[in-house]
Formats: sequence, structure tokens, C-alpha cells
Amino acid sequence: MLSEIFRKKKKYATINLYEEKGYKNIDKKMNPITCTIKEEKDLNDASKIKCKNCNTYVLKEEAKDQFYTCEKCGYHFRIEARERIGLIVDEGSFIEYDQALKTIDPLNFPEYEGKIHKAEEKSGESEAVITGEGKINGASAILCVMNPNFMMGSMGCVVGEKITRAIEKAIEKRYPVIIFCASGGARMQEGIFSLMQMGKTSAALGKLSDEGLLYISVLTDPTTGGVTASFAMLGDIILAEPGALIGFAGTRVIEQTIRQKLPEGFQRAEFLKERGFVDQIVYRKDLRKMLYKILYIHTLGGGSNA
Amino acid sequence: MLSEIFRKKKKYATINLYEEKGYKNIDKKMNPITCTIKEEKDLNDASKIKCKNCNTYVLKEEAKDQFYTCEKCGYHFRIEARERIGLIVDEGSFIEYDQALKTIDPLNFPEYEGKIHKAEEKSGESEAVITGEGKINGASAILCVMNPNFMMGSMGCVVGEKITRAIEKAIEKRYPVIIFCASGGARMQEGIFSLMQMGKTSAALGKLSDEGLLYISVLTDPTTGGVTASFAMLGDIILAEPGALIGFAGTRVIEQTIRQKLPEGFQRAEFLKERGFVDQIVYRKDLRKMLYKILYIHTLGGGSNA
Amino acid sequence: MHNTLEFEKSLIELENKIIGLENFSKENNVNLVSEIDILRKKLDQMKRDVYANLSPWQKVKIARLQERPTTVEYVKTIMPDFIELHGDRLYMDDAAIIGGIGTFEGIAVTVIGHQKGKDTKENIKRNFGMAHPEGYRKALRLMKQAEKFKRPVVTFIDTPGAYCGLGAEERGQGEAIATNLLEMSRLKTPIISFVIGEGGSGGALGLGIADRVCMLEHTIYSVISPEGLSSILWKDAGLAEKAADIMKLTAKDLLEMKVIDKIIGEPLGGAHKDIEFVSNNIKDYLIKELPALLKLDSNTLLDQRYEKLREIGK
Amino acid sequence: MHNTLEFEKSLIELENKIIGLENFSKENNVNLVSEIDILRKKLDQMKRDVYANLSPWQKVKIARLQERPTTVEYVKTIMPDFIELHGDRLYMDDAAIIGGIGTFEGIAVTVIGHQKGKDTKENIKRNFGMAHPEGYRKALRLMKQAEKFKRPVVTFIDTPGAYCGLGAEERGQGEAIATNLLEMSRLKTPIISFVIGEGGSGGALGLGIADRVCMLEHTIYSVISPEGLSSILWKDAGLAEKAADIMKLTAKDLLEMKVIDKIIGEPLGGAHKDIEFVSNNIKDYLIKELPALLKLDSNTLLDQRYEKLREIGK
Ligand SMILES: [Zn+2]
Ligand SMILES: [Zn+2]
Repeated sequence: MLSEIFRKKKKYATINLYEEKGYKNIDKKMNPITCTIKEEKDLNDASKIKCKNCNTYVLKEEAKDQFYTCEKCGYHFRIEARERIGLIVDEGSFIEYDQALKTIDPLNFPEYEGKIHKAEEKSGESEAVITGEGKINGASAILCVMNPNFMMGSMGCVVGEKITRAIEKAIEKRYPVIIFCASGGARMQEGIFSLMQMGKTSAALGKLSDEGLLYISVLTDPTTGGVTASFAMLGDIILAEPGALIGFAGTRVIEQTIRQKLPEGFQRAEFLKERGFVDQIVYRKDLRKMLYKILYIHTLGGGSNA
Repeated sequence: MLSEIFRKKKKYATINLYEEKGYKNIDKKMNPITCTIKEEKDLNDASKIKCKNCNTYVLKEEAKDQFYTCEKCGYHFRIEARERIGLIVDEGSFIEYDQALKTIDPLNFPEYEGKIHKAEEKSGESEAVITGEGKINGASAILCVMNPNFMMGSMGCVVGEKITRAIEKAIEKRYPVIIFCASGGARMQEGIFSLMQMGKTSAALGKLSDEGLLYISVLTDPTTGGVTASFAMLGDIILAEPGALIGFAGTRVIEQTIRQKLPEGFQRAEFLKERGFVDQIVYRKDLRKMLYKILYIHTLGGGSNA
Repeated sequence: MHNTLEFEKSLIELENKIIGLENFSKENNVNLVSEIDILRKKLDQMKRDVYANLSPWQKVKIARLQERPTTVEYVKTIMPDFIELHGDRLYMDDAAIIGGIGTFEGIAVTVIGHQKGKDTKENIKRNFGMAHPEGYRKALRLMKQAEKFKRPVVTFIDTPGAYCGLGAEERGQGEAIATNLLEMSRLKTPIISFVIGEGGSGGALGLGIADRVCMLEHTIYSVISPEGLSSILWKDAGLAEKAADIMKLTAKDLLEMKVIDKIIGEPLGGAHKDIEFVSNNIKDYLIKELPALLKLDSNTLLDQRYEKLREIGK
Repeated sequence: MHNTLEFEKSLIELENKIIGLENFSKENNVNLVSEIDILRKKLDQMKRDVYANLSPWQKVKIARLQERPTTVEYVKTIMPDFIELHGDRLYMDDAAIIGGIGTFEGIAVTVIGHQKGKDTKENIKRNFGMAHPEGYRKALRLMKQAEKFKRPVVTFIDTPGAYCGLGAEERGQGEAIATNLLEMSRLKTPIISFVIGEGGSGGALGLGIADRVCMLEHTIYSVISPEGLSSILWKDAGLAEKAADIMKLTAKDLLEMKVIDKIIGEPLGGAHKDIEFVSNNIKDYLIKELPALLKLDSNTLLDQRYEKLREIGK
């Protein structure tokens, strides 16, 4: 209870304690990054990647040290879900859920199975999201991390189901939920089932909210379509990586609709913050620290659950 | 219970019943109007009033028959609170509350008492709002009716207190509340006390809402300032009379701030409806019927309290 | 009839021939009663065959017909005392979604639906039923009001999709729909949804989280338009018919896949041929389903609604 | 110091003279220690007299000083781990109101306040602390979040008033403030408000419904600005000083009238002379008042908050 803390006259002590435990050493604990970047296809040299923003070729090793951002312009490369997990959670703390879950191709959609196989091969993953629990500087959380390279991070039944189960697990364990969004939208090949995953995941977040539990949404490049119109926008706190494309409709669709080019920076993270939909833009190198800080503040709760 | 109604197979019967009881005869029951119009000062002839909108001179008797609207252009003249009550409630059903409540001039403000006396003389009323209970075509409601001619319908402690008491009475009796707003804003002569009436009335409406009771706000010309920024905008349903000026800041203040003329129709009821702040524009002649209709639908409740 | 559907052409041709015979019979005083009767029966059978075997693409065409009854027409016939309530109390009144209150069978009901126009002028005002964020926020405001006053909510779905434009993105189309999904999933009052025309993607779902979801017989509900799918799959929006064939977007498909609860029957030729017929079917469904839903305590209601969503693609 | 206040001129003159004497003493090696000490004491006494007897108009001037600490500066000193959270999730992030979370004495707290700029450039960005509806809606979003997570809310009030412009009217300035008044009156978590500069009318009250309302010593809180009142009463905004005299807008007036609960002391010369001093006073007040408020069950908390509002002008 707060009042007890106050009575003990531990005046202003907590903040120092907190600084000690948390922020200062956090960078040193960062996990080694071992995965490779797979999204930048136009490589001349396997050891280099080209920055989409400033067209510089960056040494992969150097990019790694920069949390996969361009040293020159700060551009954030898209990264695989497992690399993301490596950047965020304490080493060895991640326990994956439902890894075996695979789509049943509910519409018997032409060529869908082949596409899934290809995506599996290319990514080494079984679906477009990895879910599980882990610790961030010691603070437990449920994490759902989308993979922008697995069929463009599209949401079908497996993605919806894994995220829903993870949220339900969070309710059971009374953990906060963090979802890293990266998606081209709903997965067309699963038709109406993919649309309904928007409702399912949102309903699960409604339950989480009713339980008074925290949900942090982290928007990374790209977050669009059905993911934007469901869990991406439902965070108690919504963070975004710099420059991330975030929107409901795709750029091309809008340009066709309004018959003009979109203005520079439209649907970028900075634009969304300006428009009131993002709490903060956080550089990837600061993300772990920021998440920990929010989790830490949150666990202090208010008067009644502290 | 609805399910009982359904079981009895009284299919589609209720709507007819309702038409019979309510709508059809409602206009015939309209009270005779006996008060005089006091706001239009520039009269050449006591039997005529000039329409501010189309500059026509209208015979008072004829205006009365038109519910104090201009026959030619439909302009709604400002009307006194008692005339309004006469237009709305069933004859003889109105019971006034707190008529004796008078301001104590809390700031000892220069010339305030004199102004109050003048307003009393001019209007024959003791304050800028009349509160009480009455029936509309048999349906009970608490009514607060502001008087645009009593110190410009400004809200001081008495206005705030009378409205708050009326809301509290509604909670006690489980009646719906209807407030007819007409106000130039907070009453400067009561300083911070007048500002605090915004909080007081809004808090009372919060309690009313928590009790699941209905509040209908009717915006008439003019509804501005502190009244707009409190109870006027808090209706579950917000109706407005055509052409009514409705806004937070006064026209002059805005024009000074932005250093340009305001566009035609800005801050008028129709503009506010377009902008999403008014549910419907209702002609004065239809207001009683509309209010009854809403009260009637409302009393049917949903499944659990029908 | 404007907007003749391709597959109706032979039916219309036969109908015109029958009318010709009738006129001939009358003018020349030749008795053709039994012959015409046989032809009429044949025509009726042909119509039944055509409408019983519509292809998905034909369903798409019917679902989009401009003559098709819209939300406001169903509301008028089902709830003659409907009062429209405007505005989101935040930014704008969006005419692409309408909402309000009225009485049905002696109880107060909140109705909300996408609203297409009946002609070009109205369609411009109503943005062809494609709502902006403020439309979804108006819907949410009215749903919260319904919850407060314990009124059930009925929604009518009829949209090509949420609008894809600058303003819609700027004002948070994604946020608005997402918030509706979440809030509808926990709204403490029964919700029943009817797809009455096009159920287009997230824009449809934004009014579609419900305890019961029905589709009229000749409507569609899908994650993307057939044109959209074909242009993504085959870079050719002209292959929409082919796309429709694989999408499973008809009422029959969705009922089989247990995504919806009920198909509401339409008259031969589609809802616009006899709106009373469809309205009565909707009324009957409401009369059958509402009492039981209204009887549930809100925890059970919400648990069942959650389970319903939870089951899809589990 | 820029922006010299009229009534401080003689104090500054004397101070300069003392500094002159000190320099003279040092340069010429003349011992003036005791003389200077006497003068310093005199100056101190003069300052005390001036600041103890400020006229309402002088208070207005101090409350509006550009050097005066703003919300973000108090937040930084009181809650060094503050995380700012942006946006109303509806239309825009309004820089005239800031909000976020942080820890205070080991508990999580939500802080919200008007934010003026420290120079012209920042003031343009922050609209001189005059919020649009989206500012009040951001505040409400953060307050509802605080309620959900059982965090107390601290607000800092410092605004000439809510902005009076086209966009503000179009997007419902009145609605936004009104909704905050209602929602703050029933927010199930403690709220403590501090007027740290100007408490201007409805724009101030929109963050000001609270369980405890404090004013810093040299702040004002009023239904209209002195300029506004004088231009209405006497058609002359230049008579603002005269208006201020009759308005009862100082902290002392409001405490006497029982509209506020406490005056938070400022250092001699105003809060900007020693922000730590003021921050410590604010901290002490929070430490004294928060525990008891946090202990109340939410019904009692809300009943007491209601009674507090209810009593004003009863
Ligand atoms: Zn670069
Ligand atoms: Zn006229």
C-alpha cells in the first residue's frame, strides 16, 4: 500500500531504487543478435544491405550493432520476429506458445498451401506471428511478435488464434500483453475467416481490458489493413518505430480512390503521432528500455493494487 | 417483459396503439399562449413584432399561432421561459420548484443587485431559469427552462443550484430531465462561483446518467459560453431549434482571435448538426410531439425494465 | 427497370412475350387463358431455377443493385416511429451510416446501418455507403446509449467497405473500426446484425460483431471485394467473376461455414421486388430471437457472444 | 531578467545599487560588510512587503510571466521518470495539453496539464497553452486510462482559456469541456489539481474537477480574464486592472471563499525564482493528501467529490 510507503517516510527513495534496478544497466544486458536479415532482396554482396531510405550500402555486422537501423539516416530495417524477440527479451527467458499451430486452408484456396510452404522455407517459421512469454529486464509479459516476411505478415486463422490464445494466457497469468505489429493486413486466402480474426482478437483484448490488464501495441513497418483495424490500434499505450508505415488502406488503394499522389510522410509513424494515434515514436535501440519502463511503472499500480 | 408480449402474439399491435394514444391528437391539446414577447425592442406598434431574419413585421397574434415563429421565413423568435413551458407541457400539469431562490451576490459585485432588480421587473421572473416537473401528453418529466431575457440567460449560482436540484429531484423520482438552454454564458458578476456551476450541473448529470436516466437537451437561441461547455452538450439526445446560435466562444471573440469574419451559418444549429453535435433540428411547432415521442420510446425501455 | 442484370435478360424477354400475348388476346378477343397460364408457370419455374442457382458473381451483382432496399427502407417498414439521431459528438455527422431509436413490438430498439443512396445525388451525400471514422464513432455512441438504456441493437450491413481516402486515414479509420469491434464485443445489450446488401470487409465488420448474424439470401460478405482479390492475385480487376467463384462469399457459403446464423429469404428476383416480404422475415426473426437474448443476464450474453467469435477459425 | 514587472522596478534598482556597493568595496578594498548587510536586509524586507501585498492585478502579471515554470518543469522535478503519452486517438495531438505517466513515491501516477511555451516559437506550437477540443479529449483518454489502472491523477492548470477559433468551435470545444466536467466528476480514482499560473475560465475547469484543488500563491483563477470583464462592463479592455480588483481571482480570495483547498507557497519573487522550492511544496502536499484519498473506496471518493462541487453556490 502506498500509504504504508508514505508512513515509513521513504521519501523520494523509490525513484533512485528504480533507476538502479532498471534503466542504467539495461543496454548491457542486450542479447547478441544472430539472425540474418532476409527482407532486403536486392543485395550485391551478402555481407551488405541497402538502406531503402538513403540508398547507402551498410555492412550487416554494423547494422546489427545499430539494432538493424541505418547508421547514416536512422532508417529502421524490417526484422524477423525472432530477431525482434532477441532485441527485446532477457536472454533465455522466452517460452514460445503454440508453435505447431498450422492453417487448415479453410476455403481450399487455389495455390494457398504452396505459398505457405514457400513462406515456411523462406522464413524458417510456421506462421506470421510468434507468441509466448518472456521477461524484459526481469518483468514478465506475454509477447506476440509478427513476422513481416511470412506472407507479408498477413493475418489468417492461425495468427488470430495464436494471438487470442496468448491474450487469454495473459488473463490467466495476469501478465501484460505486448504485440509487435507488422502486417500487410488480412490474409485473403482465408477469406471471411481471416476477416473474423479481427473480431476475435479485439474481443480477447476487450476481456483483457475488463480484467484491468495492460496492453502495449508496438507498430512497426508496415502495419496496415485488418491488423490496423483491430489489435494494432487498441493498445492502452501505442508505440511506433520511426518511419513505420501505418494505415488502414494501402497507399495504392488510396491513390486510386482520390486520384492523386499522397503527400510526403502520409501514413508514417510520425504522421500518426501528430494525428493523435500514437503515444510515442521510439527508436529501436530504446524500445526495450521504454517497454521496461512502462511495465515497471504499470506494476506499481495505483493505490489499491500496489 | 417483452417476451410475454411476444408470446401473446400481439403482433405489430403496439405501434398502432401508440399512434392512437400519442401523436395524432397532440396538436389539439396545445395550451393557449398568453404571455407577450418581450425581446424584440424595436417595435413601432405594440401589436407587431419585427422578424430579425427577413425584417417583416408580423402581427403578434399571428406569431402566437405559429408558435412564435415568422410565418414568412420560419425564423424562431426568442421566447420567455413561461411561454416555452406553455408550449410544451400539458395544461395545468406544471409544478414549479425553488421559485424563491435568489442570488446572494457572493462577490458583492458593483451594480449587480440593481441589474438583478431590473431583470426581475422586466421579466417578471426571479431568475434566468424556471425549474419544475410537468407532463408532456401525460408523460412525466423534470423541466428546466432558461429565460434568454433575464440577464441574457446567464448562469450564476441560482441557475446552477436550481438546475442541480431539479436533476437531483429527477433521480429521486426516476423521471427524465429536459433542459431548454438559452444563455449568454456564465454570469460574470458571480465570478468563480458562476464558473463552478458548470462543474456542479455536469456532476449532477453524471449522477443522473449513472442511474440510467434520460436527459434531453434542447438548444435554443442563443446557447453559448459556460452553458454550452456544460449541461447543454451533455444530453443523451440533443435537439436544437432551427437557426439557433450555439457555440462555446462568442462570435465577436472568435472574430477578434482569428482576425476575420465568420462564415455564414457558422455556429448555427444546422452547422452543429452537420458537425455531429446535434441529433436533430426540430421546428418549435413539432417540439412537443418530438419530446413526447422520445419520452414514450424511452419509457418502453429495453428488455429488462419493460 | 434500369440496371438490368445479365442473367435476367431471358426472363425479361419471355415476360415481354407473355405480355404481348395477353395484349393480343384482349385486343382480338381470342381466348388464350390456359396457354398464357402455362407460359406464366414456365416463366415462374425459370425464375425459380435462375434464382436458386445464382453464381457467386450473380449474387454480387444483385447485392449491389441500386434498386435494392437500403437500411432506411427496412427501418421504415419495421419501425415506423423511428427517430434518426445524428452525429458522433466529435467531428461530423456521417451520412454513410444512419442510426436512431424506435419501437418494435412494444420495446425500444436502437437501429444502426450503413446507408447507400438511391440515386447519384444521394450516393454522393452518403458516399456510396462507405463510412468515414465519424460514421463508426456515431454508431458507437448510439450503441453505448443503447447499453445505458438497456435497448437491444439491430444493425444493417450494406457497404462496399470503409472509405479509403485522406481524411479517413487522418482521422483514424483503423482506430474507429478496431474500437467498434472491441466495444461491440462487450456491449451489455443484445446485438443482432443483418447483411442486407454488400458486407464489405472491415467496414462491414465495424457494425457486425453481434449475438446473431444473418444474411439476406442474395447478399455477400467478404474480406475483400472480388475486384480487389483478382487484382491482387492476377493483377487484373476484370477477373472479378473468377475471384468471386473461389471466395465463398455468399450467404449459403457463410452459413455452411458457420460464420453466420441464418439466411433471411428474399422474394423471387431479389429484395427490391417485395420489401414487405423481406421486412416480415426480418421481423419474424427478431420476434423469434430477441426475447431469449433479452432474458439473458449480461454476463451470459457476453460469454456467449465471445464464444461465438472465439470459435471462428479456432 | 526580461519582462520586468512594474512593481519590481524599485526592488531591482536597490539591488543594483547594493551590487554597485559590493563591487566598489571589492575593487577599493573598503570594508562595507555590515553596511551592505543592513541594505540587504532592508531589500529583503521590501521584497517581503511587496510580495505580501500584491494587488490582484500584480498577481495577474506574475501568473502570466513567461519565465514562470510550466507543467513540464514541475513534472520533471516531481516525477523524473515521466513518460509523455500523446494523442486523443480521434483527431490530433494537441501540444497545448500534455499528459503521461510516471512514478511518485513508489506509486504510478497520471499527470496532465496545460502547457505554455517558454519562447515565442514554442508558444506557437503550444498555442500559448490554449487547448483545442482534442487537448481535452487527450486528457480524458489519459484519465480513463488512469481509472482503469487505478492510478491517481494530478492535473496542472495554466491556461488563458480554451482556444476560441474556427476549428475549436467546429470540433466541439463546448462538448469537449462539458464531457470532461462530467467524466471527471465520476472518475473512480483520486484527482488533485494545482493551478500553477493562469486558471482561465472553462478551459481551466476542463482539467479542474478534483478531490483537492490547490493554487500556487501567485496564481489566478477566474470565470473571465480581467481584460474580458472590463471590455464587457466598461467597453474598455484597458481597465483590466480595475476589473481585477473586483473579480476576487487570487488564491487568497478563492481560499477564503472555500472554492479551493490550499495555497501552495512560492518563494519570494515568484515560482520562477526557485522551482525546487515550489516542487517540494507540491510533493509535500501530495504526500500528505494522496494516501487518505487512495484509501477511500470509490463510492465514498465520488460522494465526497460530488459534495465538494455541490456545496459551491448552494
Ligand atoms: Zn539510410
Ligand atoms: Zn421572417
